Amino acid sequence: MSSINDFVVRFANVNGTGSASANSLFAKSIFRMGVPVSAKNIFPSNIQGLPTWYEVRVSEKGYLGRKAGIDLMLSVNPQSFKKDIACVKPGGYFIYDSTKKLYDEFLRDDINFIGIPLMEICNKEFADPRQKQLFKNIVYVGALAKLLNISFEVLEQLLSEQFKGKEKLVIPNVKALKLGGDYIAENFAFPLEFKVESRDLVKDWILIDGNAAAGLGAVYGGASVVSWYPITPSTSLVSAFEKYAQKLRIDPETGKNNFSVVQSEDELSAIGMAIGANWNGARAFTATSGPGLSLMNEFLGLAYYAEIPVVLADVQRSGPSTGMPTRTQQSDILSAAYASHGDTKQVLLFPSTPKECFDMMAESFDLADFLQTPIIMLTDLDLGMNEHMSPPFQWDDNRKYNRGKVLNAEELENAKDWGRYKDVDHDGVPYRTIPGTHPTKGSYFTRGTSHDENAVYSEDSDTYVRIMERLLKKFETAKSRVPAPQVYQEENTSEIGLLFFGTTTYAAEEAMDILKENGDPVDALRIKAFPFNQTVEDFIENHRYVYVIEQNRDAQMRTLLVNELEIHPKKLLKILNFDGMPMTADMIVDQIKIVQPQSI
Amino acid sequence: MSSINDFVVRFANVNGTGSASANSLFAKSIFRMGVPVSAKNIFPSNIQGLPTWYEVRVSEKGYLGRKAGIDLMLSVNPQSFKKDIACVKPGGYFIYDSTKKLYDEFLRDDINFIGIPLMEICNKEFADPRQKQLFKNIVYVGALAKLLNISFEVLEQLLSEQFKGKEKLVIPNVKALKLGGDYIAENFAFPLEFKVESRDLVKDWILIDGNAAAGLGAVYGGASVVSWYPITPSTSLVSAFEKYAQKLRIDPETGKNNFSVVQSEDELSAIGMAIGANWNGARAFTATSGPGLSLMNEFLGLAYYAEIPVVLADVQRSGPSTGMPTRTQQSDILSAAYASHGDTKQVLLFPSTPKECFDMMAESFDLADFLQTPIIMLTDLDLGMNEHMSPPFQWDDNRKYNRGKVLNAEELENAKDWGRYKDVDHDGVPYRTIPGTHPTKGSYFTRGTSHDENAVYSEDSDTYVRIMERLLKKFETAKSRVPAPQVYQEENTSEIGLLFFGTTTYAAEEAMDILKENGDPVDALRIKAFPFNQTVEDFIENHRYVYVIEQNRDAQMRTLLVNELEIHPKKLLKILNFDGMPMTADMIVDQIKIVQPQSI
Amino acid sequence: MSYIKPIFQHPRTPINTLGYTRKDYEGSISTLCAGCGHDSISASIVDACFELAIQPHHVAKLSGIGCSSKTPAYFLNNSHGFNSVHGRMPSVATGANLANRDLVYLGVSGDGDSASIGFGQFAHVIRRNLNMTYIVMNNGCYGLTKGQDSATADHGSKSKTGIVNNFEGIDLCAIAIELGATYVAQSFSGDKGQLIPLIKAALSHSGFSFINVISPCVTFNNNAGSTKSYDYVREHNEALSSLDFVPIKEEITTSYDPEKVKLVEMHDGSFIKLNKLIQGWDPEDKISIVNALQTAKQKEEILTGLLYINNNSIELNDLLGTVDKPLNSLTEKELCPGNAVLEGINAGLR
Amino acid sequence: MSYIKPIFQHPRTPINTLGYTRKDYEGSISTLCAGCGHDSISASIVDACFELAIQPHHVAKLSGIGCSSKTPAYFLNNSHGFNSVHGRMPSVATGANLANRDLVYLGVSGDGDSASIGFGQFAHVIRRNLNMTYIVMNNGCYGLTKGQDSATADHGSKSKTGIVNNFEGIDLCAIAIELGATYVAQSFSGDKGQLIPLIKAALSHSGFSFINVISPCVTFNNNAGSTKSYDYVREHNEALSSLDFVPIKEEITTSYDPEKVKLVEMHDGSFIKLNKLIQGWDPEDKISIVNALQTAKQKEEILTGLLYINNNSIELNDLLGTVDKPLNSLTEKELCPGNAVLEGINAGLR
Ligand SMILES: Cc1ncc(C[n+]2csc(CCOP(=O)(O)OP(=O)(O)O)c2C)c(N)n1
Ligand SMILES: Cc1ncc(C[n+]2csc(CCOP(=O)(O)OP(=O)(O)O)c2C)c(N)n1
Ligand code: SF4
Ligand code: SF4
Ligand SMILES: [Mg+2]
Ligand SMILES: [Mg+2]
Repeated sequence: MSSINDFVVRFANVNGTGSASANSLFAKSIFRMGVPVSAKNIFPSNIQGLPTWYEVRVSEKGYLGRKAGIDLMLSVNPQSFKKDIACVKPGGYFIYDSTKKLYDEFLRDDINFIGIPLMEICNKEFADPRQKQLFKNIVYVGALAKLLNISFEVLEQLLSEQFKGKEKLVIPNVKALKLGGDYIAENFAFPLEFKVESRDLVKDWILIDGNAAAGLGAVYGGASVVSWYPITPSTSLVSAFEKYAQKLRIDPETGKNNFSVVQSEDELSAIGMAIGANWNGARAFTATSGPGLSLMNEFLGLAYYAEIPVVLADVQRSGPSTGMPTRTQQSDILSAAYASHGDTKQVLLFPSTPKECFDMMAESFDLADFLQTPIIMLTDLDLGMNEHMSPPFQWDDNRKYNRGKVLNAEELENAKDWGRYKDVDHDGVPYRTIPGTHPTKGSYFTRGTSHDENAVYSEDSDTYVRIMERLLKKFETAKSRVPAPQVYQEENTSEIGLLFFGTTTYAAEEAMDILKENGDPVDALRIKAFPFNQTVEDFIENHRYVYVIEQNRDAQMRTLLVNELEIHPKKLLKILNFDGMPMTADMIVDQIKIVQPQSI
Repeated sequence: MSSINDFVVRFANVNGTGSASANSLFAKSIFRMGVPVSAKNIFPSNIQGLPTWYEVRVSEKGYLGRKAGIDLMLSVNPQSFKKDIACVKPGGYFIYDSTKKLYDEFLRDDINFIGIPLMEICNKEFADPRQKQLFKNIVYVGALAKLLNISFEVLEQLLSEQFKGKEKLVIPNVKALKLGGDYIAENFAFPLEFKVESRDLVKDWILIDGNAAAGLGAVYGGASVVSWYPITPSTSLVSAFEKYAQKLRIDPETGKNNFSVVQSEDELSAIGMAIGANWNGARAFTATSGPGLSLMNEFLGLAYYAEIPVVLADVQRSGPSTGMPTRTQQSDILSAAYASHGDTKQVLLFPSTPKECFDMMAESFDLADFLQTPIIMLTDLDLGMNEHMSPPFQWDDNRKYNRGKVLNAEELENAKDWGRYKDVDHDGVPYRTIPGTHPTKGSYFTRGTSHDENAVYSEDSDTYVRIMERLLKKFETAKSRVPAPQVYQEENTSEIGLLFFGTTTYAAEEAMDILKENGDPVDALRIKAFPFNQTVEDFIENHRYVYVIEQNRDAQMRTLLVNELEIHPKKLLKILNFDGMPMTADMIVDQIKIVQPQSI
Repeated sequence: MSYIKPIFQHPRTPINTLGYTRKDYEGSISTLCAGCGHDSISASIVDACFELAIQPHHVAKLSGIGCSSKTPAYFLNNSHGFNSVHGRMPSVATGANLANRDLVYLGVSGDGDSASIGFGQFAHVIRRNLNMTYIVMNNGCYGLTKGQDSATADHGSKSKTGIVNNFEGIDLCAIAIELGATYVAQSFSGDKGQLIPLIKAALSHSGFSFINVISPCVTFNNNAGSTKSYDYVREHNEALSSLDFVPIKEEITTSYDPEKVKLVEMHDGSFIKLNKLIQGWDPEDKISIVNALQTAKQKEEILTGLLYINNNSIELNDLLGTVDKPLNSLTEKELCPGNAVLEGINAGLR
Repeated sequence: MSYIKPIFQHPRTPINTLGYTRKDYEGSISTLCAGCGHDSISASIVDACFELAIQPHHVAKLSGIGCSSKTPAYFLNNSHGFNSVHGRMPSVATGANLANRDLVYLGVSGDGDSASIGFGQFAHVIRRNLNMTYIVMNNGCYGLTKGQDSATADHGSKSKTGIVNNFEGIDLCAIAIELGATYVAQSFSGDKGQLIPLIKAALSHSGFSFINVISPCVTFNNNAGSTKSYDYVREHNEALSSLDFVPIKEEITTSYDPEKVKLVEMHDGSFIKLNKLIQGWDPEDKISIVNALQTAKQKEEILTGLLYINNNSIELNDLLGTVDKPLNSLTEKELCPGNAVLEGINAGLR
């Protein structure tokens, strides 16, 4: 059986050996050939010397989720040979550095072995040890390209783009590519039955990771103050903001920064700075992951109750505690939704693609300013740190930032009995003022203690209740402000619906096709935000059973749905994967078979 | 109408003027006369100079919850005269310091005014200014005693007990009492129609606040390390532990402490120390309130995942954020149950009486040691800081602490392939070892990172899932270990059930009687712990509708019930009060009228 | 309950160069205990701002949690205030300052707020040389939670209940100096003559200004044996120098004997005039003050006055290379690169 | 991946006074980068414990989060370890110590772990004089999160990407001394000859022992221009003195010239023998070391060796008046007052 544009390649490397760029060169080349591709970096929580994998799925049909089963394994890491060989599908290929001979006990007769003396080749062709190391990676890309019929022009083009400015690096790289290709040409039949053929399937899409997209979105959204504390997998989000800002936010006259980024001493400080900056009228955000979210708990309660805008990007990883820092999960949902002690409800966003990371990150500042409350964007390691194919970014140049209900000097001058926490418009959203606006009007005392409509401290029961109930009204208002869900076919062709969000989307969309092919199509809806709006409620209302697909142990999104929409839990069936690896379509299809509705 | 042993007295004072002891002397005297009494301190978040109230309910029927409507108001605080007079029930009494004349506009003709020149009397009788101040409070107690027919012998007895050792203080106090009594005798008709008659209704019960009871419970439960950071209303819990330990935990030979209490630099440190001590085989706890709970979030996740016993008492106050630090609430339930990022479930206890504070606090150490996980006891300001009538404390001298599955040196010597996280007994609870136990066996590396059964770091998906699922099994085991709920009549005489916990119990029990009198009795169940055991599930199963009574805005206990027991939310009706004041029976009865079941 | 009163009343209420009266710098009625040192400090802040003629609404006042942290409600009613969470004022102040570098940032905290739960943030706001004035109202205890010892309680100090503190007290000034604070002063709530000029100079300093003000808690820590009581501080107070603050406008005419008098020129052209009392100490020489503090500690003296100043420091916004214009005043024009740029970025990602 | 190797191999593996070989003190294979300074420190810890002949299972090793905090897995396999959360090791160590004062507590941390997120806990564990040895593996960066500057990165130090650090670095030793640490040393991962005796002395000290070990991050912070690189530290390393640790058992026979040699007797009877090199410095004189550090800072020197020691300090359990017996060994008998007492308490509440 031959398989064109439909297979999975996994690279097995040692981390800290510069394999990453070679591997993404490989993925990018397929993308350039117009063939849909998705790549997952499966790396250890360690800097150097441990096994790391890079998994590339090529899919003519455009499925970008993970797929179990390896068709081709390229391994240059003897540490993991045994495990690597074991996970190749029967009929698949194991391609390895044959400089050292493979132990016989590793051999399998149901798969094909292709040995390439990578080290030997590099030792022969390159002088300095660092080069030998680095180019080994390029050599195997060349070999693989030859085997899979990937265009060398494309590869060379990519290299010349990559080393724009350092042209002299291009030559040895191209040489390394050729070395790999030639070795295959001389010693093996090629291409294999697994191969890549050019297509025009990726259109104007782009290839980027969600963190870079979100960082860029923050630049476009007008963020000018960023405070953060390093933590995987959110670090690259802030780095991306800084990188783009350095390019796009420099004051032409002075060359100074129209932004500032501060690495804080911890996450409590990071969120505190972001809150202080937003309080003072700048757009500010911070980014973190699980442990940081836990540490931000107290401050999130303050921002909720004192009604201070702030944006937080939580790039989720596997918890609890330090957990698996380099594995993905969607398990901070409850902690985020009800962050902090006392009665609180936080606004959450759930992007699924880099474009949504960009759009929602930009949008989050308008939401925060309008709603005067924290906006928590929940992405995850898979979306944040892996490159995904995505529709291109767009910006409407006529778009104005919505700074929300902020009174300027004249407005204050004319305002009668303004009060910081008065519900003037009956939408639960009060009017705020920025320090320094007016000499005698509009000053008030922001506090996390109980306060009346004029921000004055009060222990009066009725006052307290009034403010707390207005906050609920504001949360109602949020429903119509947050991004609406995406409705897939909604023909009620079936009594069953799928509900998903974030990165489960990739697997879920593929699963929908499989189910359709199997003759039982399902309706589906993708949640983009919390609080849930009417559409979500209706969708569940209109189906007898709804499968909620998520990547955590305790079905946290389902809890939110049940709790906030007053739905019978038995109506919402759990489909879960929480092993730290991105979910696959097969997992969903299989679990739908198993998890059968009980009568309510 | 005369009202014997059934009325509400409120004292209006200025805080920091030493009125507290005089007021509780008053309450205690009624208790001594064998009449059920409950007292609520309604104080500001401030040290000196602001209005503070003390509300005493006398109830022949033994209702200990709050009751709206003041029969007698005793006010010595001109700041609050207006407000105080306004809240007296028609026909009630306003008793005040008439040294200064009352503004006419304050007068009401539907209530009675009794003016006593307290300051004048004290100025005449006492020399030093501090004494004038302090004895003024005793004078009004004497006056009130006369008016309400409270026994002066009892009062004098209480004074002599209070000043045991400082006898010379007794004389002036008794004198002050008499001054008040005599002034009434000479100027007013007494007793009033509101009066106290001796009874034998309090049996062997005691009068104590929940924090003191919990502190004592920790002494009996074997806590030897206490780390804490001051915060109202939990501070007095630790002070009580220290006070009792200073008496009961001194090593006879050396005079040194068989305990240690450390005031930490913050709550993160407090819980960290408690975790370190428990890890090392001592019984340790910390106490805090909402803001501290938020700060302990990350560490609670560590203890959950690394399976370290630790006890935390959260004396809840009104949130969110700093909120109303001196008002009560039950609003940390969700934050505690799912504390920390990632998938976590924490064990919670809900005491209702001082005796239960004592029992559950002691019990919590056995639970923590057996389950190897945090045990969070949720009380509140009302229970913790107000004196409550309670059944007396008891201890079975044959009782042994259950230290759980801890291996000693011999056991380790004989253990084959022991592994820290192996589920040997299939109850999800593994065997632990304490540092220093055995020279070569039993050492392991405790970590918040993902680990296998031998506590070795692992990023393997299956291993991670195995451990996370065992933690769920352990949580199942917890159901049978935590205190069972209290079932009130369960005759299905009605299709409606009441569900409550903690301090809502007082109001709920009274409400049950009222409903019965009104001819529609209800079944009821009191929750004592989370996870909920079968009895709770059955109770809800056996009733068409269940009212869940709680003191928070978002019906947090109801959320837990729906989420953990898979119950249709519409079946659980909300009865909420979250204004910071303890709930009353009338609130419940009224809301039951309003909150009518919708068809499911 | 006590009121913040001006120290003395003129027949005609005086007006500052901006035309404001002292009243315009006052706050709400204090709810602190009568006699609380914190109220005197609030009064000094009012005086300093009035005399310096700062635009009240150009001040942002921030605090943590505690009796001390309540005080921003008791001064500068026309300034925005932010009573944040316990120990975290420095981070909020940092964010606020980054958002608008043009305002004057006045942070008020307590010893519990800054030396216990907030010690980390205290250290790091110093490291960043944030342009703000940071006042700790230091009473050696947790007033609002009823008087427990704080981390600045001195070793051997006796509490109201007679218990002696066994732990070393943290010397916030020494720590601030070690961490690179560029203006460090110590004073006493009871000594307005010294405190007011110190606050004025702090507000005029560019960079992080720290003033540790010993402020007795009359309710819980003013007993005999307490090293933070009025009596003890009066006895052990050792002024490094007497000082005046000389505003920009006033010319320094007469010449002084440099042996006795030192003039420190501030970043904004104003001066601190120090009548030096202590030998071998120079406020611009770090080693000299580090020594003075070590020696004073051994002699159980409390050094007060300006301890250390460095006028050549670079404050955070400049360290970061931020534009001079307040970031909160930037508009779409400066903030949003627009769609054309985005097209280019897309192109680079294909 | 690198292995911790003994510095030299005897033909016959040596055995210590307890009969243990060095192997009995080793840990699992390190997963740190080849050449990471932290691995050398782990090796020195192994050597120190082996030579001191500590019962391996009487040591509790604790850490926070970071490459440095991973190292407890790479030494003392027979000791219980606790890899806690980021920056919070001190509190966990404090609780552990209170539970059992008889074990040896060895805390390992990083500069990010201790000087940034953990600075508050670092300060307060010192204040409490917890009886433990606290080693910071200081590489001036966040290794595990890929090399961002930490709070100990020196002003002017250049990162791998060529960016210069504008912030003042925190001098953990100076801070520790100011906060009252009773044993403070500084060393270099590359100098085992100095580091091993320093660790031995620290483990023998009663009270808080702090060792700041500069430990280059070969992957992210070993570039030219970095003040935490191997080359820079070798050049700027200024040893206060050369020293040996003399165990209890060995008699001090020969007499030394007090001008050149200083003997410091430890709490347990062992000695530190210092061949003094630097003038005007005495490890028992706080002011002398505070000065030495200030001067060294100005000369851009890194002072190494034993900086300060105070052998008359009282450790936490004694400050609290805790019984000598480990609290975790108390039974119902000592812990539970029993029902009779409870009856009495009830009576008092009626
Ligand atoms: C997170 C948190 N922990 C504890 C508290 C309780 N609390 C309020 S004020 C305070 C200490 C205040 O001491 P200090 O800062 O010295 O102020 P002072 O009252 O002495 O002026 C504490 C512990 C709190 N509000 N928040
Ligand atoms: C609460 C929290 N925030 C952030 C992180 C991410 N993190 C892991 S290690 C580390 C810094 C480690 O630096 P350092 O302590 O100097 O150790 P090194 O790796 O340099 O040895 C950070 C920020 C975390 N694990 N937990
Ligand atoms: S308690 Fe102390 S600090 Fe607080 S207001 Fe009263 S005197 Fe001031
Ligand atoms: S990253 Fe740096 S600190 Fe971490 S292991 Fe590698 S060299 Fe050591
Ligand atoms: Mg204080
Ligand atoms: Mg480091």
